[in-house]
Amino acid sequence: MAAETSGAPTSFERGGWGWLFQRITAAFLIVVLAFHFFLLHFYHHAYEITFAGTSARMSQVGYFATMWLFLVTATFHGVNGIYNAMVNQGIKGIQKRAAQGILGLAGVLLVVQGTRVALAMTDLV
Amino acid sequence: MSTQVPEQEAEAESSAEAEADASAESPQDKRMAKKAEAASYRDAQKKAQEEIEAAERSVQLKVFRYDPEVEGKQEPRFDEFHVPFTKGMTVLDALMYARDHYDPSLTFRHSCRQAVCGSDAMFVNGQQRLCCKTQMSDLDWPVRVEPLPHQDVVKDLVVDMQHFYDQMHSVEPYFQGDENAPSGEEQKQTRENREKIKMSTRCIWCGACMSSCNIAAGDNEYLGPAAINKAYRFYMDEREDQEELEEHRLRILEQEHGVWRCQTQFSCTEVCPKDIPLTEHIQELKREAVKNNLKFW
Amino acid sequence: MSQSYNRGLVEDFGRWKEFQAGMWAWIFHKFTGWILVGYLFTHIAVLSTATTGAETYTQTLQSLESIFIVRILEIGLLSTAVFHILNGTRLLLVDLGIGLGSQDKSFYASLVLTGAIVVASVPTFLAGLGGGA
Amino acid sequence: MYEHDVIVVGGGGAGLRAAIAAHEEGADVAIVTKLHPVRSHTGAAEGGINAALREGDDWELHAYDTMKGSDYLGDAPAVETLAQDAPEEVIQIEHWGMPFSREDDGTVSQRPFGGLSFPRTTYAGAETGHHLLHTMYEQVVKRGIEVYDEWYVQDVAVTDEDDPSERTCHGCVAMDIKTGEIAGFKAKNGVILATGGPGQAFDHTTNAVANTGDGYAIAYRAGVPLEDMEFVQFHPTTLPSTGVLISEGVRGEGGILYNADGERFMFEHGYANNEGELASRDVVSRAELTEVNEGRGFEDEYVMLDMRHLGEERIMDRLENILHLAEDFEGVDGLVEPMPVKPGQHYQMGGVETDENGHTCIEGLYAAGETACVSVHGANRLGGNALPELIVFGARAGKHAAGADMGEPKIETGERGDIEYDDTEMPVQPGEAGISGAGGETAAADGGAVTQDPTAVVEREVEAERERVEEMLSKEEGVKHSQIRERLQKTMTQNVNVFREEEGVKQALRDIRDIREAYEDVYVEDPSRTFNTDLQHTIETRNLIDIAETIAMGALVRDEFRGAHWRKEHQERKDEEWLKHTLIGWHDGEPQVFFRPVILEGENKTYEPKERSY
Ligand SMILES: Cc1cc2nc3c(=O)[nH]c(=O)nc-3n(C[C@H](O)[C@H](O)[C@H](O)COP(=O)(O)OP(=O)(O)OC[C@H]3O[C@@H](n4cnc5c(N)ncnc54)[C@H](O)[C@@H]3O)c2cc1C
Ligand code: HEM
Ligand code: SF4
Ligand code: F3S
Ligand code: FES
Repeated sequence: MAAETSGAPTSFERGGWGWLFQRITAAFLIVVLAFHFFLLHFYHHAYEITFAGTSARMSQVGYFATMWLFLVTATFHGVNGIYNAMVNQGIKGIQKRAAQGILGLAGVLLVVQGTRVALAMTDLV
Repeated sequence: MSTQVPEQEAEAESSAEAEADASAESPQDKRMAKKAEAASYRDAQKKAQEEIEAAERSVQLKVFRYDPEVEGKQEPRFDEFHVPFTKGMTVLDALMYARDHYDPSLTFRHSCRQAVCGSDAMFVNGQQRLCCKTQMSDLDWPVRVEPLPHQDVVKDLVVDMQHFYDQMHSVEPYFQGDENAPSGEEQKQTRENREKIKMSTRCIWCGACMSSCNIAAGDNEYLGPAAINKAYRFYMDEREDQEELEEHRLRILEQEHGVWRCQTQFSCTEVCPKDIPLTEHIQELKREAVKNNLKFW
Repeated sequence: MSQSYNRGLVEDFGRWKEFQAGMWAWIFHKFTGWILVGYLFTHIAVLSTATTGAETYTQTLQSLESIFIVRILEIGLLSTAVFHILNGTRLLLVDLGIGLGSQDKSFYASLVLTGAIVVASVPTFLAGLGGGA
Repeated sequence: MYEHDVIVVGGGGAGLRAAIAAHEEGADVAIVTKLHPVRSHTGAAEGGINAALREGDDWELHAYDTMKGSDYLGDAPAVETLAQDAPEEVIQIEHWGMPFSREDDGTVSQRPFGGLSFPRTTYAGAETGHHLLHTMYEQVVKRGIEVYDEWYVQDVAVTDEDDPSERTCHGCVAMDIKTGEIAGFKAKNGVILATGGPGQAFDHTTNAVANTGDGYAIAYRAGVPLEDMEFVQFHPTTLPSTGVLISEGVRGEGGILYNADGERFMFEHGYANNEGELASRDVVSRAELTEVNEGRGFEDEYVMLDMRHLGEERIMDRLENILHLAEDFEGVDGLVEPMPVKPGQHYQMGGVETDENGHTCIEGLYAAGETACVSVHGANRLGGNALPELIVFGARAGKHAAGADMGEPKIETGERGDIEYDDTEMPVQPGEAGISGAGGETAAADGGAVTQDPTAVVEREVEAERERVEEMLSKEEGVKHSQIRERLQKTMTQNVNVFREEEGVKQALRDIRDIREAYEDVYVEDPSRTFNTDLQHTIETRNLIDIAETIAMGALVRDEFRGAHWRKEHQERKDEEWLKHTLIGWHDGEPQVFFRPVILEGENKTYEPKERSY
């Protein structure tokens, strides 16, 4: 899955995959982000959050999967969004490759770290 | 002043000019010096003064001035002109008045005076507008006129359109339908299809859209709204019906600096003097490109 | 070409007074997007305390939540997210070719709705302040 | 020096078509144009292109209508060629993707037009010219034809034999407007002048600011006669401040004209008791001017065209674009107020004398489009006949210049054949505008050693033009060209417009002489070489002076009423005397008027002059 994040910029070159995925992830994020906010600020209250509560939620497979997908799509969406913004500013050559590398790497690290955190929140490991 | 010409550019231009003009350099220099002093619009100016007094109102124009060659104009500046206002006066009329009565060196492109030649798109009160199609009475006075942003200034209000033309030419802007259509007989086209492409065929190459688009300003390779619209005009024309050709047109459009760069800013659509729904056309092509890609998935 | 010859920020922020709806929407969307990315990284960093132990995690979160300024920042985050979602929805519709004619109205609607949702949420976001920790 | 087989001067409809044709013949062709091609005034044409495409119509009917419309001053071979070639050319343009309006069955739409016996005007909305221009420019891009845009052509390079018919054209001289560089363009095969109309000779015109008749003046000074210059079409309904055309459709739908006294003058002053506002263009134009001259105009300038009574629904349905025009260019809302209108110069029927292949009497020099006078329009052009002229004769000129064998032309050119010289006395000596001693002598005038080497001919001309420009730029004070141009336009509009009285025309000729003298003092204020429009307009003004003079001379000589040419003292058509073309040739720096009979014998029939009534 990390491959998808770092691969995004190149797939963008061929046709509009980047563009399309940006939209698809956006559509997914609308739902999940709203859900996330609602759950953790309105249903539960942020100041009442405890590890136990988090862990209880994260140990449900459905919730875990949703959150993990949230992480991946948000990362892709965010990183790809920034990359696009940079291309729109006309970066090319070295600069462009550097942007691809750095953003790709940041994306991978974020997903890896996020996954580790998520796993730590469960009682699965 | 927000509109700046960096110095090295002015130098580059004038040295190029000096080269081109090497043979005639000394008389040219002399003339420059002398003419700088000679201000001989006396009678014209007097006449203009009378007209201003006669007219009920006069409008103040602030016009961007720059000439790579002329001393005093190499550093861009704004000149003010007071022009007698008459009903129905357009920005172009006012500029022509200022040129013919005050300063013949005031330079701008114009020709048809009826919004078909696309020569006189300029930056008027902070928006790209076609001067001949803009009524003075619709603007806040004083009226500030500048050359189109994001393009090199050649002189005063004249910008270099080459980049715009290059982008237009890069989308193969010509009909490539059936080479062997029977001679003496027209190709058929439905009314609906002609209606579909109608707006897109109205473009007069004024460059206003391109100048207003922030993405085009940042990414020089971006095809830009006008060129994409031109491609739309052919892509949607049912007389160009071979599948291969459609693929080919899409490939040009879906390159990295093609349709994907558009961020739906809508500035292009706002400024187009021909009311072409540019954003809509670009969006439609994005969807076409996606559909086309999914087909081969 | 425009890059080799920069006449200053002709169409950029120096001209903000002349921007129109579509342009503002673009700027705001960009701005909110970047904030969200920034937050995503921060968020994962904060949550990383979970890897060191349950206690640290609970502690960190609750003490953060007890700081007034954090609550304010959260409201800011909410407005950012809500605007990005609403305008993102607007953009998705535009991509589908829906409502291009009223793109300016839908942008204003996003703004107003964002404002309304945020205002309505303020009590919830400030609830339990001082009492919780 | 640049070199090509064929050089086309001008990127309007005629120029583009010529370039494509020459390219298809295999020639290396380049277009040199002072405006980028898509900025040409062909883009302003609204109405349509006449071509006999359908069952029930044929080229002979088209030719007949055209001949009748021309008031029997068109040459039959030219008229018939136009009618014969137009259908194929129109279909060709369709094959190039022109977005014509369509019928339900998908075929190209046609509509009725004034003076046509069949609805044969093909059109593309109300912007036919725009689409025609762009479609052809696209083909030029496709073929990779070289375009030197924003290059101003100052003159052609022609050898200097005494008799113009023995001269050869080897190229032209142009100035790169952006840099001020003056360069030679050598043409191995030929130069085609397609520079459009001369509307700027009048102060109120539907023509563009760039329509300064350069091609006419250039050809004229090189020794090609100008033909039928007195025939100038004036359109009765143009907006006063810009000259933008308000189409006949408004009157067709029932719009009315009234004067400052609120009178519906077409009836109340008896100009056209039956037809009223719908009388032909020249009648309405004259009526409007009479009203204004007699003090019943608004602001001494215009009359009102009112369509409010038609009701919003009908206006929106059929005349919507008129509302936009009035709003955008005059600041008037046609739904709530009447629109000011006045007559404006619209089209020049006369022009550079050519045969059916666009060839002038000078070897290698061609003309096409409005600039040329093959003589299809004669004394009056029918609506929708100019655009087919562009593509038909543009293509023929291009082909011929590229070396295609087109057969022997039937139309004769130059001071040859059946001509007679005129002896009308001019009130003043006509002549040539220019700055004395500034390399002003043309090849024709300087009569020096006869050079035959093409390169040398071009180089000599380049030198002369450089000198001229240098001289103009170095002058430090004098008169501004805009003042001179204004005087010229005023006198032309005053004296040589729809109304022509002997004394007035003579006055115009006297004024033109004074103006020419004033031009000796002209100076260019702007010292820059970069995009010096002041310099360019100053050169253009000289061309306008020369052309205006030919128009006035023709108007004085022709003492009859034919087509667009009306003479107060002679209000009838005189077929006995005047079935002939007026030609004005350049004789050692002096214009000479001569005549050539009209050719009325067509391929299958002879066109007998009949009363022109519709
Ligand atoms: C408002 C209006 C409506 C009309 N409607 C119709 C209609 O419905 N149907 C119809 O048949 N006709 C119509 N006409 C007439 C017709 O449009 C014109 O006669 C025709 O377009 C002229 O085309 P052209 O190619 O000769 O010249 P233009 O299109 O004027 O082109 C002239 C070209 O020459 C170039 N040029 C000029 N001088 C120089 C120079 N010194 N050096 C280099 N280049 C030069 C210019 O840059 C330009 O590219 C209309 C005319 C007008 C004004
Ligand atoms: C919740 C629903 C979301 C929707 C509907 C949404 C929608 C969109 C859309 C459509 C774009 C593309 C704009 C364009 O290319 O024209 C975009 C850009 C972007 N989004 Fe989102 N987004 C959402 C959530 C997020 C989240 C959670 C983040 C942060 C991780 C984020 C960060 C970004 C960034 C950085 C951009 C690029 C902005 C720029 O152009 O500079 N978005 N968003
Ligand atoms: S699309 Fe509109 S704004 Fe852009 S060049 Fe064409 S006419 Fe001008
Ligand atoms: S302004 Fe630019 S971003 Fe797209 S909608 Fe127009 S091309
Ligand atoms: S002058 Fe031609 S578009 Fe304005």
